[in-house]
Amino acid sequence: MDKPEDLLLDIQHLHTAFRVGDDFYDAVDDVSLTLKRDEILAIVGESGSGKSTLATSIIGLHNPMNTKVTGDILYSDLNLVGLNEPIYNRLRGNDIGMIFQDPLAALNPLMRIGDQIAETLLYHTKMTKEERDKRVLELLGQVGIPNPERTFRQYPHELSGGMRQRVVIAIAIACKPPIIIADEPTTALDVTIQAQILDLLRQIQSETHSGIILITHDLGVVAETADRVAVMYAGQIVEKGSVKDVFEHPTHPYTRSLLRSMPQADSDDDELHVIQGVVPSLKNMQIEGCRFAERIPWIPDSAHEAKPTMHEVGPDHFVQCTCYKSFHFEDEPAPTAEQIAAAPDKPAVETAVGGAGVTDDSED
Amino acid sequence: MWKTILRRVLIMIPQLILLSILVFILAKMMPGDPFTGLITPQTDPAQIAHLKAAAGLNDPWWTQYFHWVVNMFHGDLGQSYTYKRAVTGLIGERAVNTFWLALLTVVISYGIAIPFGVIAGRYEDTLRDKSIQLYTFVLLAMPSFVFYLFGLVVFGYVLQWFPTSGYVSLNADPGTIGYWGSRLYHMILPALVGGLVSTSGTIQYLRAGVIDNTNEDFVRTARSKGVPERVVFNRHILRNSLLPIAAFLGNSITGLLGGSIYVETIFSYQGMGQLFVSSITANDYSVITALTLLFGFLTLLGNLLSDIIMSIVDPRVRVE
Amino acid sequence: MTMAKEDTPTTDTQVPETAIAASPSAFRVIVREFLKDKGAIVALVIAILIIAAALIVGTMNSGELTTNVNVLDRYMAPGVNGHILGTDEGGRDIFRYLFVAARNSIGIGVSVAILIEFIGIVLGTISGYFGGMVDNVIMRIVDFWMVLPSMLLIIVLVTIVPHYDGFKLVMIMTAFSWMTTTRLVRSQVLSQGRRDYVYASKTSGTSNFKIMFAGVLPNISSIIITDLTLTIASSIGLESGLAFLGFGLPNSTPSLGTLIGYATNPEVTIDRWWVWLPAALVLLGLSLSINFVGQALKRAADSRQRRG
Amino acid sequence: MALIEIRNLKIHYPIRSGFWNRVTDHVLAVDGVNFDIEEGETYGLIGESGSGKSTIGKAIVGLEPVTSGQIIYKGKDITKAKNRKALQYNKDVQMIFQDSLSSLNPRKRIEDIIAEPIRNFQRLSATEERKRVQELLDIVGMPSDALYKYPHEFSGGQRQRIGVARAVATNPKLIVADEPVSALDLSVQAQVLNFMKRIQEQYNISYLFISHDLGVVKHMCRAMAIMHRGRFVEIGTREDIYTDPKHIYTKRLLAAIPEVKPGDRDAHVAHRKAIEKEFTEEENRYYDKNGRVYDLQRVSDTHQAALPELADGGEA
Amino acid sequence: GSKSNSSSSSSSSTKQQTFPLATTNKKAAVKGATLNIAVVDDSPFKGVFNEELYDDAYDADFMTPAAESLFGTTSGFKFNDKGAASIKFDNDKKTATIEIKKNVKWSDGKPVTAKDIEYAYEIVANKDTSTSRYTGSLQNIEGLSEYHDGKSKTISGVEMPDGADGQKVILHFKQMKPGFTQSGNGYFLESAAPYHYLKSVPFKKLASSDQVRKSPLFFGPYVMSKIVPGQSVAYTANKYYWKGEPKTKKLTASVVSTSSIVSGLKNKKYDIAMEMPTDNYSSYKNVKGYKILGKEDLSYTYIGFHVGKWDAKKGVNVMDKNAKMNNKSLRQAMSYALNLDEINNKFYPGLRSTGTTLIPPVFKEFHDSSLKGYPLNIKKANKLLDDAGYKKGKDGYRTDPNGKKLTIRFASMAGGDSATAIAQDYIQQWKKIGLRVKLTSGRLLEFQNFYDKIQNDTNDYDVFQAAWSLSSEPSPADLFSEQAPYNFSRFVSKKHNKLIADIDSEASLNADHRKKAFYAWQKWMMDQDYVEPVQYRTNVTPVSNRVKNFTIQWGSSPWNEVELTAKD
Ligand SMILES: Nc1ncnc2c1ncn2[C@@H]1O[C@H](COP(=O)(O)OP(=O)(O)OP(=O)(O)O)[C@@H](O)[C@H]1O
Ligand SMILES: Nc1ncnc2c1ncn2[C@@H]1O[C@H](COP(=O)(O)OP(=O)(O)OP(=O)(O)O)[C@@H](O)[C@H]1O
Ligand SMILES: [Mg+2]
Ligand SMILES: [Mg+2]
Repeated sequence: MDKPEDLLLDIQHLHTAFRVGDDFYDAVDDVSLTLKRDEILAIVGESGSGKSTLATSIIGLHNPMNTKVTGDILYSDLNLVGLNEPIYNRLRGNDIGMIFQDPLAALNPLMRIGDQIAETLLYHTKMTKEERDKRVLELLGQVGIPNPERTFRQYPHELSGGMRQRVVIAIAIACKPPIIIADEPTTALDVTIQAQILDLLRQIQSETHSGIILITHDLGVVAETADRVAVMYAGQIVEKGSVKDVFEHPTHPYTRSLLRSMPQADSDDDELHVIQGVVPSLKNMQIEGCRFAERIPWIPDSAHEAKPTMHEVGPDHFVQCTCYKSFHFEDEPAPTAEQIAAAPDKPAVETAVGGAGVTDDSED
Repeated sequence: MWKTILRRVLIMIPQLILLSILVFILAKMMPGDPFTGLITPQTDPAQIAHLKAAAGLNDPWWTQYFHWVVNMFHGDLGQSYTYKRAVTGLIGERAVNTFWLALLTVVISYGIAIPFGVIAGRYEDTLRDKSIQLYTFVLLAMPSFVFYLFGLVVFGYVLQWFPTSGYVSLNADPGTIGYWGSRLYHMILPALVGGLVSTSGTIQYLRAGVIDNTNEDFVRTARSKGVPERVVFNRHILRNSLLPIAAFLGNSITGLLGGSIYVETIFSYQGMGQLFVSSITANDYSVITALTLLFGFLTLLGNLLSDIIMSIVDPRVRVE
Repeated sequence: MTMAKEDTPTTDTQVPETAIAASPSAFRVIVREFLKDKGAIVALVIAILIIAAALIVGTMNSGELTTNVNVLDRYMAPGVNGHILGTDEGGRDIFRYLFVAARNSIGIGVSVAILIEFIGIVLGTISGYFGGMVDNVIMRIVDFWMVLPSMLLIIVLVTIVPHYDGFKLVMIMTAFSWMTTTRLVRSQVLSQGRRDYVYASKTSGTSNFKIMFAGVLPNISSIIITDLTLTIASSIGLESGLAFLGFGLPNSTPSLGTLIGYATNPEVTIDRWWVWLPAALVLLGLSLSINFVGQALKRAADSRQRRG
Repeated sequence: MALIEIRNLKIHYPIRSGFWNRVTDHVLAVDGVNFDIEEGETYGLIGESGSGKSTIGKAIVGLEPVTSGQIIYKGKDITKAKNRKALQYNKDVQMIFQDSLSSLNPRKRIEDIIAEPIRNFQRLSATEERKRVQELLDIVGMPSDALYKYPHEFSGGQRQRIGVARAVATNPKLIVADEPVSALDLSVQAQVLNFMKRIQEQYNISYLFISHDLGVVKHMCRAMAIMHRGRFVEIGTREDIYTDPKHIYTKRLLAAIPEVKPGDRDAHVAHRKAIEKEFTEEENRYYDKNGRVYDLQRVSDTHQAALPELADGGEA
Repeated sequence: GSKSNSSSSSSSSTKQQTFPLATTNKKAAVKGATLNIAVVDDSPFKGVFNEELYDDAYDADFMTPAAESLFGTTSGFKFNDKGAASIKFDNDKKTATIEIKKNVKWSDGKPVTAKDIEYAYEIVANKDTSTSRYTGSLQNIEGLSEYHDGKSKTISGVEMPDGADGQKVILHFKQMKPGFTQSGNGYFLESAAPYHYLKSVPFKKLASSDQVRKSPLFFGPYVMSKIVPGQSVAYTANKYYWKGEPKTKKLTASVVSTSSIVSGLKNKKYDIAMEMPTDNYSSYKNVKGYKILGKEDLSYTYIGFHVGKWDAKKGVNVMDKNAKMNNKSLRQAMSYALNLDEINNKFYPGLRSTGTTLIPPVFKEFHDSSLKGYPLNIKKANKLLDDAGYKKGKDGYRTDPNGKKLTIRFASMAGGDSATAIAQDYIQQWKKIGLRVKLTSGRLLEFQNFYDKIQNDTNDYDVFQAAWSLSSEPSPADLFSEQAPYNFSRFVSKKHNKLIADIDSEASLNADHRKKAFYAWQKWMMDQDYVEPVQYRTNVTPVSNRVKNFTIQWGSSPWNEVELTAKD
């Protein structure tokens, strides 16, 4: 059983809406998620599914003029939604660290690397200049930069992509925050460097015992790195559970389709699986009912829920909408009624607050 | 960096040579010569012809050019025919006046433009921003001389707050505070108008810079570090937005020199711009050529300065 | 296998904003931008009104009737003797003179701007597209030309040329103002020219000439239009400035600057304001509206585009 | 017989520096590369960023001037512009680009974009041309009303298919596909890859398929080359490379690919760590003093690797 | 008819207003006030404060309070004995004897000596100073050109009978001239140079030396005590002044631009405004607190008809018989066509009158007021042209007598807004009589450009308008004789040669003869109309009401008398 103090973040019914023209549209639509200490939670989904929006909502960096965030993001006894700026600022960097996708753009071109890392320490610790510098060197070493003293004095453009990403990581972990959010930290990098960075993230996690939210669209990365995974589609989480469960027993039609369209499947000369249609845009997203339904038109409407909810299909393994029960690929036979009826489904009680109903998933 | 600067300086040499030839030929193409006007019934044409010959004005242009260049290397830009004195001294005197005026203008210009640009960018699309934008549009729309004229008439003639000509009052003794006060007093009106007129570019650049940088990833990074908003603005947004402005500083010399023709003519301020216009009407070649060359040289210097400033403030430009 | 039917256009969010601006509907984008921006519409209307009035009334009055002096009517106040805006030094009717002056100023401004754009487009495109040696040579020439003290040289040239007239003024002004546009076009073409669609055209066997002018150029047209409007305004300003300094066109070709130039005489400035003030206001209205239109175009062209 | 033969291809870019801004050095973007592409085959090119993949691709379609070496097509060296012209080379050799948006002129209608190579290489009447374009759109599965639309009105996957349509418009023999799916989401990537395969089967096209995604290359290509620092470190069939990598760099690359099997995760990570360790230890042995990759040595009929022992004349 | 000497100064309908020549302030003077002079000019002064070297009239203005002419003159420019030195001519010996008064001292207290007078000649004649003042007229002094050419170390014609420190100088001339008694004749200098002060400066460096530019030395009433280059000069009273220390102790003079002078006057910033522009006369004619002094100027504006060219080798004008303008009827018609009265009245009310002869009325003695010039008469003009065979074509323009298209090119100098309007007006007037006139170069010509054409007889003008400012000796020989390069019309006539020679002949040493000669010449010139006088000018000087004892009368030097009757 998780101890309640292991729970870092408890996101409940989060909505994040952007202003487009005069209206607000939900880019994140009723998302509930938890993040625990010592785990890497991956969020996967195709482009535009709302992954970054979710992450930015947690750290509270949306422009309040164009964005509306509702719901709850509970961090210890604070609700981050609507938190006042000075307090939030004390959390940013100190309690929540963030790693961005494009390491060049994420660094101020006019500041030395050392100063950029030290800046985090400046606002969250009472260290002297010397102490800060020492800590920065230590951090640079920790993220695997071969010559910290030299790098300390360099500017971002003088470093390679991999090195820059390490610097960005060093910034994020400078204050040993319990929560680290990494938004596609490796998409801009080569596979070999990606592997190094992922190893580094894991290593840091085991050293700091923090909870990491890893956002990616690469299923391989998830499988290699994460403990738990949430699959996002059109602003909603359609499936979540332990990596093992989700990859070995993918349940939601979207998850299954995605895995099937990966070329890595050893079936070499075969055609790859194609998901019909496209991810809806923000404006077209606001559909009642199952948002994936239009991309699996051969599944009868009756299979979908009118108001999709989460269903527990295994221990701590949740799926949205009932369509998973009757889903089959077009080239497969449809499941029989018995099969559908036998499909696992427990009323979802996934609220982690107070620890009720959360089952053990300490497999890995 | 020194190497880069040195290289830039070396590149300037052929540019200067070309410029000097061009300038020299143009000046020679001007109708008449400095002695053309020296006619009263008393003057003797023979003497004038003689003076012309003595000044080498009858030689082919390349000979004259050669002499001119050789002399230039000896710090001798020739004699002003109308002022009857060495051009170097004459221009030197005027350059000092132009320099102080330009300096004050730059200070005023940036003193106004930077806060305005920052406000406009930071509070994009608010009433403040729109008012500032309108202000820059009006400035851009009218040729600068109209503003100078307006300033002169209103504050010089009608309100009489400032002197309308000259660069120092007669009763101020050089070296005293009063002397510098008097010079400042003579410069304030032209510099103020000139400063205001030249703010528009800076304001627009800065505004755009602030708006763009606000959306940069590194600003988001800074926010994610928990850096207070004020610091985010000053250290991350503003500093990066000031880059192009800083780089433009050197080039703004060029603009000021061009503008000095108007300012100095309108305010009867004895600087290089006014000297140029009066030398044109008097066909004082040696002054015209020297001034044009000097302006060209200063423009080059301005570019160089911009590059140097850029390489100081922007680590990405620092090469080698 | 399943053949996806994808006739629904994708998410507009996936398309970067620049792409929209550079896309063929740019014209519509511009129209939309204008419709949203009331200031720009007003500016456009004013600009068109001034230009149309100047062209029509100015051309009707361009004859001797307007430029002839009438010594007896010298410096009449507005309203006197049927002179709506009074008369000037030579007893010319300011009201009529103003239209002709505006027409000439606009004519000169527009001609200079068009020439500048033409030179800028040709040189800039060639330079940016081919790069290498060609670019090097052209850019060195531009560099050299940029450091010339243009104001001074323009004045020198103006005093040198025999039979100084509008055409020559246009040539001289153009000669010292084409560089920035060339640079702008070059930088745009440089960034466009490295895009894959240029490579695609090359592999499709399209000639360089066609790629440059039929392929790349339309993609920077909005920037060129913007630059054109701003150049018109600045050229009109430069012409007025020259006229003001006394290096303007002869009186048979009056310009707004000629009229404003009267204001150097403080007596005229204050007591005979009608000589120069209307011209100054027309100039203000004209440049301001052209600039406004230009800025709106610029915003439409690319929200992130900056000068320099 | 090979469709196209690349012989000792070198492409160097000058580096200017120093006081006089003179050429002081060269980027050896491609430094001595040999390979053949067979008719109807897909040849994969894999390597890390900056290893010179795109440069080779561009050189083959004639977009990049070649420093030395030959590209022989129909017995002629097409590195010379004259030969390309004489052969109407680009009618037979086309390219698909990585960034679908930037590869389509935003100011042109789809019709004009697809028709561009047709107009240049085949003289067709207006109606014939229209018919041909329609046909091409059909081939890539696009509705016919797409003709009059502009690129930004399509999704990434659709645009990439338009790029494919343009590339196949003149019935080419070879298409260089430079990371055609790297920018696409998984589901869209699948579509495009399927199309490419289908078209290849129908028209017997050869591909030079450039990618850094080993999964995709494995799916698409039977023969492939691994590039590093402008040179090939290993070439061979899919089986040669994936099951029997010889060069340390190939091994490292393969080990870095994340596996979608969470169950094998620990083993995989351990394997990668081991390879990484081997790479740091052995790196010097696999590259010469200047960090240059050795010449390729024959390992088997289909398999060659840049192995040091053989280069030294020693034993394998 | 040259007999009448009627008092009606001019026949034309333009009247030059008569201005007072002196202040009439009778109030008691105050002590310690500073008198401020404005010199109206749009560019900074050049600052060559040396009477032998300056070229610029504005420099002269700044020198006036400090530099006094050597000789006194009457208001009719005749030398008298009231100056610092006297001059006596001896026609037989061909000499002039100059004698300096005893107490004449430089402002540093050193006496003015014969050497100082002699040194002025050295400065002018020395090659190294390159001054334009070294003229043909001066070379009438014995030995001057030898000195100039370096053939002699001294000027033999400048004799110092009492030695260098004496007070007497005798000038030896090659030839005596009728103009000698008239100041400004150019045959000898009317200044002295402080030898003791300047001797250390090489001639070549003189013009740029501090002795000339920063602290020049004169023997006039004031000392230039401080000079702000190009802008202003402060003066203090010269305590060594030979007529006694001036009453006002401090003076300043500043360059004031044409655009600010009027507002400066309105604000009473200046007591005396020199070189006042006349185009905007109406804006200051009633300015409060000032009296406007005025006098006729030594100048006139004329229209020249170009009929030949200057042969530099022979040094003579050569008339071209076939020149377009070589037709008297055409010239007269063009003159009759001009509405000069209208222009002068409208543009310069009261300050300009239409010219009638080439000797302006300021030379009362020589000006023939019976001549009426060419008053506006379009009918007569048309008739003249009709009679001379200039036929009107369908387009309203006349052809030349040979039936060829006639286009007359008019070169006119730029100079403010009025110049443009006036040139335009002329062209319109000429159009009225069917003449097609175009501006040379299509615009008004800048000063340099204009004279470049006129002096070099470029073939692109037929008519030009120019002006002469005259010296106080009105002999027309320098301007119109066959040998005069300044005869820009390039007309030559035997009759004229005779007439002009008579003016400067020995016979004319008799004043009456000379006057007749002047009258005859004026009449002939008017009739031939190669040169048409267009206007005479009046110069005005606003003087503030607190100034006392100031006058602008020719020949008077008021500076030591000037006083102020109110504090600043
Ligand atoms: N500031 C914003 N204003 C309006 N819409 C936005 C904004 N930011 C994101 N969106 C829209 O919200 C949706 C979710 O975007 P988000 O960036 O969260 O997706 P993502 O999953 O991170 O995609 P990617 O993999 O491309 O990064 C998209 O449709 C996007 O266009
Ligand atoms: N025009 C050029 N001038 C100078 N160097 C160049 C040029 N083009 C490419 N290079 C260099 O040549 C090398 C190879 O580039 P290339 O684009 O072929 O790599 P790539 O393997 O395609 O990389 P990526 O996976 O990032 O596309 C790189 O180091 C690159 O910096
Ligand atoms: Mg994202
Ligand atoms: Mg590439």
